[in-house]
Amino acid sequence: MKKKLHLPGELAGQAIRNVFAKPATIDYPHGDPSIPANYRGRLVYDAPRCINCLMCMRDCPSKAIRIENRGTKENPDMHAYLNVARCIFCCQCVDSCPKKCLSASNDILLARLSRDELSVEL
Amino acid sequence: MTEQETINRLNAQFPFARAVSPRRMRVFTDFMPPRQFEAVLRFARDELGYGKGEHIVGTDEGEDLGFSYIVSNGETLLVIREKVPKADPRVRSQYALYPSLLMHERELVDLFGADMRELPPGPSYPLPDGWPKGEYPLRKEWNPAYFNKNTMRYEPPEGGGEAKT
Amino acid sequence: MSERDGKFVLPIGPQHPSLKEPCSFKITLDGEVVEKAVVEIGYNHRGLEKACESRTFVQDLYIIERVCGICSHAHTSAFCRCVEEMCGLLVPRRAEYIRGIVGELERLHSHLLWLGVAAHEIGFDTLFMYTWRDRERVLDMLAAIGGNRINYGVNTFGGVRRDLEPELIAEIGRVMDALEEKLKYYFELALVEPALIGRLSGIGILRPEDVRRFSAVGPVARAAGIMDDTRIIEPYGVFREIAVNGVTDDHCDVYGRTIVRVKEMLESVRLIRVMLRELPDGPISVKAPRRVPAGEILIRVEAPRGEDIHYVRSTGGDMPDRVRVRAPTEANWHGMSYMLEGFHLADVPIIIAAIDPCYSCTDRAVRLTDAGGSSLHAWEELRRLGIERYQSLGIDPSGIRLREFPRG
Amino acid sequence: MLLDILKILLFPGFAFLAAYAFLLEYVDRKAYARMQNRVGPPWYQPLADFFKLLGKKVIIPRNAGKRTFAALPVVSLAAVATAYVSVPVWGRAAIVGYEGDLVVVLYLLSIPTICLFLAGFSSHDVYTIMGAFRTLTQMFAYEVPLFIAFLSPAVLAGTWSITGILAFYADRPLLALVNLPAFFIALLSAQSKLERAPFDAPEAETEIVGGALVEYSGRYLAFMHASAMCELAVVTSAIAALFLPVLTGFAAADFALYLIKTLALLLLLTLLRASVARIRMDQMLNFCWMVMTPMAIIQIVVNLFLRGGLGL
Repeated sequence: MKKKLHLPGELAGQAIRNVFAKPATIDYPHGDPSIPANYRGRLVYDAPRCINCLMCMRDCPSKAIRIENRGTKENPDMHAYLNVARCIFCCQCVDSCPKKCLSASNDILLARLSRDELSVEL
Repeated sequence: MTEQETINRLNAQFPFARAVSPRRMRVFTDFMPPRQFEAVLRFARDELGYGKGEHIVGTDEGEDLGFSYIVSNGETLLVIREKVPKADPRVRSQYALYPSLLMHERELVDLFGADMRELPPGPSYPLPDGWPKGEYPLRKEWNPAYFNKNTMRYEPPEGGGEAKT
Repeated sequence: MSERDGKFVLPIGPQHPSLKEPCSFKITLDGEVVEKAVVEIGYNHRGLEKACESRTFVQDLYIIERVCGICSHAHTSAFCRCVEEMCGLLVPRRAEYIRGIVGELERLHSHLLWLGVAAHEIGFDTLFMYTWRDRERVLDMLAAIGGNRINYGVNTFGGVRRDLEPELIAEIGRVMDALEEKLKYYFELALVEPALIGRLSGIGILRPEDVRRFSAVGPVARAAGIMDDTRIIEPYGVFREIAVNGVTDDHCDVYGRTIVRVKEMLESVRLIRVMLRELPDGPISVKAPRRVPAGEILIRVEAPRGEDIHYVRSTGGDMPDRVRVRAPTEANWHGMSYMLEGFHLADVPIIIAAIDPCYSCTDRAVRLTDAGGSSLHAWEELRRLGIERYQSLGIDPSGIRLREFPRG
Repeated sequence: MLLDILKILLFPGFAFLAAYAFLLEYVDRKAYARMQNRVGPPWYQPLADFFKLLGKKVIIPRNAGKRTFAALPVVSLAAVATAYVSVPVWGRAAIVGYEGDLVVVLYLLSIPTICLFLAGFSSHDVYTIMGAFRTLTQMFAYEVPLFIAFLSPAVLAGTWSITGILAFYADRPLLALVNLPAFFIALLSAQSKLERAPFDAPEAETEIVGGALVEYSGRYLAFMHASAMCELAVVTSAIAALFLPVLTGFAAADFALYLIKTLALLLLLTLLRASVARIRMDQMLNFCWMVMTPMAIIQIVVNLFLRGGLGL
């Protein structure tokens, strides 16, 4: 379908219209990046429901999550640590957990200034 | 040329190929020594019309090295396989039959240590030049944990640990 | 700078502004015309196949997803299909439809990305900005569906992990309508804008017989009139129920590939609408066993760049014995030096971009090209000066140790 | 005498030129961004770039001549600044307006291009050599239509001084419409002189990394870039003076008109830059020789006949 060629600068009309249109980009730190609610960001851990089965640690592709039982077998005192640098936010642990005590929040601002701050207590 | 016809003609011509079709549009042959493998490959390309070289899968079969050449005629994928002992992995490059498989054949040389003759000269792929000779990463006994990234040398402990990280 | 009998050998890459990815070309120039091109790839070898062998199937899913940033869904779909066929799982129809929708959304954002990069390669940055602005809407939908803009990770063994709520379906419909109008505008533009056509047509020619000789796949083959769309040749999943009308063109050059990709995007929008309309009810996944029965499987899937083949072999444990991924770009490299020769230097970036190379799919390790002794010495002296300068500013970077590459 | 020196140094001279160049660069980048539906840089971006570059370390490649490497930015900035002196900015007359200053301005404006070529050639790097040769071939392509387009209003006006031409057309505005084709040719060839898209093959970022200025860094790069921006200001002022003779009596009002004219021309150039893809060198040469030069020649012949016919 050979069409007649126009003059170059076909986009000029669109370009002029855009000068008066609202820009599609935002000034990042100020604008709102509108992260959807079910985004896979930092994990949220519900300690009482955890039964220390360590399924999440087994299934984690990058060995980022660590579950620790500070108490005893009878009255467990469960703690979970997430290495924010190693975590790839795939949320396989959320799916593998039989007791559904892990879930994902949409908090993605996880930059840290030093290496030892990387391990976050959930 | 459905897979059933391919199997019939292949097995008729080369009974040792023992071609089977586990699912639609796939034909797998059995592992063969290099000489028979080259005859079957030439037959597949010239007579059966499998002219398109898709890719090669190298596998470590314990004592031997398995090279599965996957070729297609646009629809069905035909997997022709050859087996060579690890001690003496001499094979011939099929660059003449399938020029587009050159990169994958170089990969066999680098990652599996295939002693490929008649391979056109060119850069080693996919490993860097400084890679120590005689180290073939995709073989089962090669354990990535013992590879020292800084000195680019493979330093297994004296016990020669098992390939489980 | 090396000059052999009046001809330039211009190194492009492995670090070069036109190639945002690691690949190097030695272009021998006769004036402005490319005489010989040596293609060297493989700067991104991460040893994925060895890594997959030492991890469980569940963990491998996320390695396979990161083979390539833009076609992650295609790779995971193929890998999941391999495991499902070996375990004999029957994926529910609703999961197949959701997989199809995310697959077509991925094709949209991958082709829009390509259109933008191609426009940038020929210096048309306005079209680059427009196409990537439209791509943002598609990425927002993928983030809403899968939870992440790029690695949407919707696939799992036995189906999908997330369901589509009605208002999300309506939202996707609205985005598709807006996108279709834009795509029609770009299609119209590609037919009438002389500057665009002038820069794209007649270069990087690959005729049908060359396509067969170099076994090129995807839009590169379809621009030469060869229909090799896996969704049509070997329908899988949702494409057994929904027919795809294939797109081919006969220009055989970069312009033909542009037309094929824009038409494919319009086809994807149509497919998404059909799939959204006929989305069946029912469960979205079935329970997959942790141990995969012994066997080997070869699965083909249609990635945005062409036919993507996965080979998986299992010996009955929960770890695969061998995983081999043949990404479409690996097949398109062989014709590259043939496509480059005979055209202008100004066409080199756009011809390279025309096969939509995804280097992370064709993997390799770092290669030191003929770094002469003297320049290496200059490099160390330059680094010493740099450290002194920063120390004068009160920052001490001398602690950072460069990885020592073996010389020569 | 002191007033003239102050004029040259301060108001309509160098200081104003530098400030106006930064303003034009900001307007150019902001309009370009808005045309692409982007937010665009803050107003101080060009200044920030300039001072950041001043602070950077200067690395001169070993096999490049040190003195020429350092001298080129200064020479090209000086040439552009001197050209600005003969262009009318405040009121109807330029600071230094004399018979024949149009030709002097044209030659001064081609010095930066030659400096760019020398910069590329003396750095002995394959990319810069490529960029330098492209700069030169492109220069041969656009010089002819540029000169003819600039000289055709002078031929009709019968004087070689920009101030004289401005005065001539200010009294007979209708005659300015005759130069319309020359106006478009001047705009297109100015765009290629300034190596802006679609004629930016010499510094095509995706092919030869950055053309002639690849090896430049630190303050030399800052001044090279500043001279490019000043050249943009001078060229738009010259085109405004020659082709848009709208003048009132008062100097201040004329100055405001001058600002409006140059900004309008700049937006026109930015629109051209935003809506056309970069054309290859061979397409560029064909376009210049097959399209622009014949049109320019027709324009100057028409002007000559008009000159004769109207018996001015």
